[in-house]
Amino acid sequence: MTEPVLSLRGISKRYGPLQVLKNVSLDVYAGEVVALLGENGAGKSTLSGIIAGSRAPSEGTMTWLGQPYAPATPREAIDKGVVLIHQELQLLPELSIAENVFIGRWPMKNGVIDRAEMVRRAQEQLSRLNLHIPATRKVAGLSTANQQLIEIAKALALDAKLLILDEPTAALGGAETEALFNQVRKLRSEGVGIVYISHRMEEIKQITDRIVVLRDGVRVQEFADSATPVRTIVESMVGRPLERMFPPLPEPSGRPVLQVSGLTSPARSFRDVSFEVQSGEILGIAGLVGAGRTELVRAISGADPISSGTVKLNGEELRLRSPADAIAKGIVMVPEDRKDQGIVVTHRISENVVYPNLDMFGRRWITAKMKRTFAEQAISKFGVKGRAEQYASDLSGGNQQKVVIAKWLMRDPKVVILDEPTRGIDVGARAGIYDIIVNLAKKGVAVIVVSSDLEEVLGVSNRILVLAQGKQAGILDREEANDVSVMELATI
Amino acid sequence: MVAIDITEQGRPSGVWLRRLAGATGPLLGLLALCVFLSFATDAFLSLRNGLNILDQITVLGIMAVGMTFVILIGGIDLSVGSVLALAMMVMGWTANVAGMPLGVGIGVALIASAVSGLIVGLLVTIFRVPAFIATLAMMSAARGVANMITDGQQIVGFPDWFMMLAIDRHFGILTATVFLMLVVVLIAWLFLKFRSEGRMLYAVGGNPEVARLAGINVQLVTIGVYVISAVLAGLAGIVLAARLDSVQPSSGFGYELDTIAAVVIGGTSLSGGAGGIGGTLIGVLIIGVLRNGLNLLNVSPFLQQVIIGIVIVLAVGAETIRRRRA
Amino acid sequence: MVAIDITEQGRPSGVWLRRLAGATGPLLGLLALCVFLSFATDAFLSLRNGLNILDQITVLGIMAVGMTFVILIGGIDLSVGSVLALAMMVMGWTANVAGMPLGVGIGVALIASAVSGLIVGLLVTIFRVPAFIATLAMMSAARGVANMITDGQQIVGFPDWFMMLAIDRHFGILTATVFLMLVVVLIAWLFLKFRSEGRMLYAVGGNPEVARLAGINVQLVTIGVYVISAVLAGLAGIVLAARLDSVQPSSGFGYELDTIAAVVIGGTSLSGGAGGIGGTLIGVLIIGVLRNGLNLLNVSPFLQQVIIGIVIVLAVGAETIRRRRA
Amino acid sequence: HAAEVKKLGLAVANLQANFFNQIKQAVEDEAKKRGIEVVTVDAKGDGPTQVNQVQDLLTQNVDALIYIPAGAAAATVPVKLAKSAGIPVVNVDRNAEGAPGDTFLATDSVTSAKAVCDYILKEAGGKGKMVIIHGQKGTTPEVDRSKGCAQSLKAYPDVKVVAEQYSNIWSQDEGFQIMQNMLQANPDVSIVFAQADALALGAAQAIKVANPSQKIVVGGFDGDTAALEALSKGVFNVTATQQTQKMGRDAVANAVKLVAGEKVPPVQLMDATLTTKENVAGFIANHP
Ligand SMILES: Nc1ncnc2c1ncn2[C@@H]1O[C@H](COP(=O)(O)OP(=O)(O)OP(=O)(O)O)[C@@H](O)[C@H]1O
Ligand SMILES: Nc1ncnc2c1ncn2[C@@H]1O[C@H](COP(=O)(O)OP(=O)(O)OP(=O)(O)O)[C@@H](O)[C@H]1O
Ligand SMILES: [Mg+2]
Ligand SMILES: [Mg+2]
Repeated sequence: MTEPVLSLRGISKRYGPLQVLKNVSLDVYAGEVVALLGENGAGKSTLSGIIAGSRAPSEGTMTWLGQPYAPATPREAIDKGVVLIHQELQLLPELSIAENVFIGRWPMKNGVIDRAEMVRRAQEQLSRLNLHIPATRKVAGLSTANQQLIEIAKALALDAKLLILDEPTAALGGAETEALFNQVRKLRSEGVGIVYISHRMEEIKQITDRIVVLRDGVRVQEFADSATPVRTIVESMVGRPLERMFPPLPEPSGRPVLQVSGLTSPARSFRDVSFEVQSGEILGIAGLVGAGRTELVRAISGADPISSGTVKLNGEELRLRSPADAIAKGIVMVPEDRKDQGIVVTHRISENVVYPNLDMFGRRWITAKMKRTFAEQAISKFGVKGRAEQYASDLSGGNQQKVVIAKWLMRDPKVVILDEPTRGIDVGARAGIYDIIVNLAKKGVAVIVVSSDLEEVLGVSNRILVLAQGKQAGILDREEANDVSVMELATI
Repeated sequence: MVAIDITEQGRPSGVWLRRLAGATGPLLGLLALCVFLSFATDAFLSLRNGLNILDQITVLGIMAVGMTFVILIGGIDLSVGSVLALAMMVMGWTANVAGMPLGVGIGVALIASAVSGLIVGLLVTIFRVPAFIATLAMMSAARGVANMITDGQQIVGFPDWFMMLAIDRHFGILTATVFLMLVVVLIAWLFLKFRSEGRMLYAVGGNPEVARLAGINVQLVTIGVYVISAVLAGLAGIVLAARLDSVQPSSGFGYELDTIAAVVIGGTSLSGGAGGIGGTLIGVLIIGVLRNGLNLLNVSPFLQQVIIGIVIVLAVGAETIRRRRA
Repeated sequence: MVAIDITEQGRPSGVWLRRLAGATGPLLGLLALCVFLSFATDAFLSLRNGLNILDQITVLGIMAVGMTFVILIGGIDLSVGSVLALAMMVMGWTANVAGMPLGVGIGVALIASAVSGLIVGLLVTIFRVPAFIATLAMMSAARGVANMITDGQQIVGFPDWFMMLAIDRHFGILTATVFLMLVVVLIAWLFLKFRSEGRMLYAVGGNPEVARLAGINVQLVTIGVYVISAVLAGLAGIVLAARLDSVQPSSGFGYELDTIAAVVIGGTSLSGGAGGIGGTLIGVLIIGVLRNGLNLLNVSPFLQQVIIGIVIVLAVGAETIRRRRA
Repeated sequence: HAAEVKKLGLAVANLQANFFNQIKQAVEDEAKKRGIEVVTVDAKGDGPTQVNQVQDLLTQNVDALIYIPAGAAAATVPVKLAKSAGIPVVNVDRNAEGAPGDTFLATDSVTSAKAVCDYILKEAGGKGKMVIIHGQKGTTPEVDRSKGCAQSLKAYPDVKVVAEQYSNIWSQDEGFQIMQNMLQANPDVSIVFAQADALALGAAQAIKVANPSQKIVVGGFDGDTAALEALSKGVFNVTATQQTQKMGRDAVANAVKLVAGEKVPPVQLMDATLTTKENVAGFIANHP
């Protein structure tokens, strides 16, 4: 390799008294994939934002193709060929997929937008990602996974010389991830420099050439070889040895808590699903993206209506007309989309933690101190990097996710449903969340974990329910469950 | 599983100013205004003028409390001026035409307001009509009904005690109506700040879907808020009736913009989920002091309009500049 | 590898109705209204009455185009009624007091409107004053200035050709002013639909941060939109002057609510990013036809207010019910 | 062309104002007596709205138009529209300069305002501090009533006008606030001229609240139903009662005459009667 396309020297970033990046230097060369790793809140997204012109560094310089580089707006960066896929979805739900893909740079002909061309080229990008949805469709109503793919298509449509992918696979399943990687490999072979951010260690091995680790805003280590053992990388990230990922699972009590039978949704996105979860048991729900897992658990937690079937809790049949009904009975859910369903980003952490627990304060006066104390317990218990008075929008994505989980566990639920609980959560913290899940089960809670991460479902579940296109394909015991058996059921 | 520790401990609570959230700029604006007026005209800085201003903001203040609730949940209520008129006419009709005691008239008026609010709430929640449209429709319809009660005529002459509510300054200080406004403001402040139902408004305004998934009955909260707003508008109508010793169906015309302005000047965000009663009080005072001051200065009415525009922008813009410095 | 996601294939697109986005309900409402009025009164269904209605909606129609832009980017413009009055007075003063040709007066009036819009745009972008407050302030200030130009007096007497613009029905059909409105609507529709600058409004309204990250100059778009809105309000003022053959500073009072209502009834979302000119045209027509029809039906003025409220809710609520069925 | 009136168009400026509402009711009563249908429209104070409404009235083929102009000053277009449709117009209260109606019925505001001011100035002993609460600045009634009072003031050099303020919508609430503030700035005021009864009632209420030591004389204008009752209770001192019933009756009568082709005078001014506690009873029983 010759000259780096991009080099950063001494980049620092402060938010008030908070130093988020300290003197970070980084080179990216053409035709390589650099992994940028670090715990939640290490500063990865901040660094990406600085490179892509959406935030300004407090100190430091950047060089792009040998020239000084200090983009004041995202536009400047995009025009130079620096493209960022943001961690949070940046789509306009009311516009068509095609318009989203070419947002701000719609193809023109004779002074007007060339819609035919736009749709054609967008469709082309989508099919590169194996996404076969008409590009004329509105984005609103698409599943998170598909939206993420559109976000990727948006970046691919730009003529990038440097592409930064900030956790692009957090919402994706195995198949979509593979399609993405094919594109990444293709771009690499075309000489594009790529920065890849992810918390999924197995992906790092598959796709990256070099690994750079950030910790608390400092560049701590670089591994030139992606064959470095995961354990070594993880230790470098978290700064301490990590014993294990998955804790030993408790034995289910044998007493069924939640019994679901014949459950069907009005839109038939899941049909005739029956299962039970025992006290102290963890039931995993696996399936391909769009299999109807989210709809199923939303129905059980009262968020969506059902057309037929029953949900019983400790033998009592429930009428779930709203989440409030489910919560009152002790069924709580951590939704998959934290930004739109899990957390009010413009409010403080303390407020967010209090919202689902307002009933616990009963008729008492809720003072600011009470809220803070309450929230502080939650965030210290679950290792959120942040303070109770901070606004949720100022937390890193992973820490927001922890807040969403923490706010529910201040109660005393009988059934806890977690939909993609570790989306965007770093390895160290992920182990912490698995501990939380297992501890819940140990206390006798019935736990349901929905995940697109196969390793995760396999690791934390006593049994695994597999959905395929809305139908219940089967339930596997821990002993018979493995990648192959789950995928077999999921793809019928 | 996790015990809640609600004991009063933690860091020393925030600087007093911080309690006002987004309203520090407007507060500074208000103070600047008062200082300026005190120097510019002798008549401004006196107990009596202060009490006059309180008198003058009573109606706006009461309505602004309800509007704060509505805006906090991300809604808007254009019907307050018309509901105020409706309540006045219902009260006047019940008492002076149907000949019932005035107390009954007041009760019926408040019920009529509550029904208006209930209709708006149901339209917004069950029929998903945008709040802007639902309350715009109610603004038109309630005004029409208010007019139809007496075919557009006013009703005058209520018992003396009623008028005295707005006139008699108990202990030489507060009239009953001003006192009522202060009580409404205080209760609303406590409610929003410390009651779980009050916090629900913030959750709903912040993100209704998050609130719903957190087990909050968003529809009920929404309906409740529109009912409260309408009842407070009705109450404001009764206060206005006491103040004018008459009721007329044209009352409250255009009040909706004044009320929304007071709330927004006070730092409550039109997109919902942020703000509070403290700010609204400041917003109401800014409008009240400004009008009072300009009249005391004997500024011509046209120039007043220009100055009001400029001062409102300055009061709100100050917040931005202050934040930028920080 | 990944199976085709059947649920997301979507229904057959291109149904003509779908082009109207959220406005199908209102369109149905409009049609129902017209059918009803055709049967209820002989006077309604005639070319002459149709042309009258077009005449009657000209001013509202032109302003609603600008308001559609503003609301599409998630803003709001309360100043249109006052800017309309300002433009009228500036035109009248330039032509009849300063004695310049009327053409110059029109030019100066449009420039004055553009400046008002520019000030609002700068307040919103640079000083981060919420659009509601910035335009409320402009509403007050522009009205004040309009009043100060002639100390509140009207100006009458323009050249005959000017008044004829609003009266002469060319080919027995369209007056110049109605033609102007139609041209404005058409251009705006093409602009929003096919120009990249038009699509930028949707992006900015959908999510300003997303738009910014996509390289769109959000501030410039915002300023531009407020200038367009103000200029169209000014243009509406000139049309109104032709129609009334006089200008007075109290013109356009309260028009902001009418205009916003037309846009929102037409399905443009107050939170920005969704809607369009087609819907706005329907909204404007609903308001125009409703007022015209109620007059033709000889409904008493107070009852009209009630009916207008109900019909507006029905027109918008129909959309919800239609969606629920689908 | 001797024709009969079957349908009458009535374009009212603003039904929220008691004065206009009274005329409307008088027109409707009179028309009912004569078996004429009336189509009433209310412009809510907006000139352009009124143009639309007159268009709609013409669409319904009314035989004559009674036009009470809305807005700060009368617009010419409604009259022109009616004329071009060959329909006679009776203007009430205001007349447009360039395009007068076939006849014009109104109160002689200047003279009547002078009478009101003469009364209050005399009542106050011909001296003292005076304040004026104007109507909406620049409107025809505001200008005329100011003119009339100014004429009266010339005869009283010892009366000093210490403050003048303007209302925007002629409302009672405005009258209250304006007076309250005026008393704040000038506590020793003894004469008030409010250019409409609603403003006067508001001012009287503000005076009651302030409870000043001196006696304050308040004059209004219009003879609103509510104001007359207030007058009888001594809430304020004097008003000029406009002959709304007569105006309404005459408007219909003139319309009938015009349609029948008879000649009527182009301007028919009537006096407003000075009304005080002494003579108010008759007016309450039977509004002129
Ligand atoms: N606007 C802001 N104001 C204050 N602090 C901020 C702001 N934005 C980010 N931070 C803080 O900066 C730190 C780094 O955040 P960043 O989003 O870069 O982390 P990350 O490495 O991308 O984490 P994750 O893996 O969770 O996405 C976090 O501690 C976060 O709280
Ligand atoms: N709001 C919505 N409107 C319309 N269709 C939806 C909506 N949300 C999801 N769907 C569709 O419903 C189907 C089931 O989606 P769901 O999200 O339940 O799948 P899943 O198995 O949870 O997968 P994942 O969550 O990983 O996307 C998908 O085809 C999805 O596109
Ligand atoms: Mg990140
Ligand atoms: Mg899912």
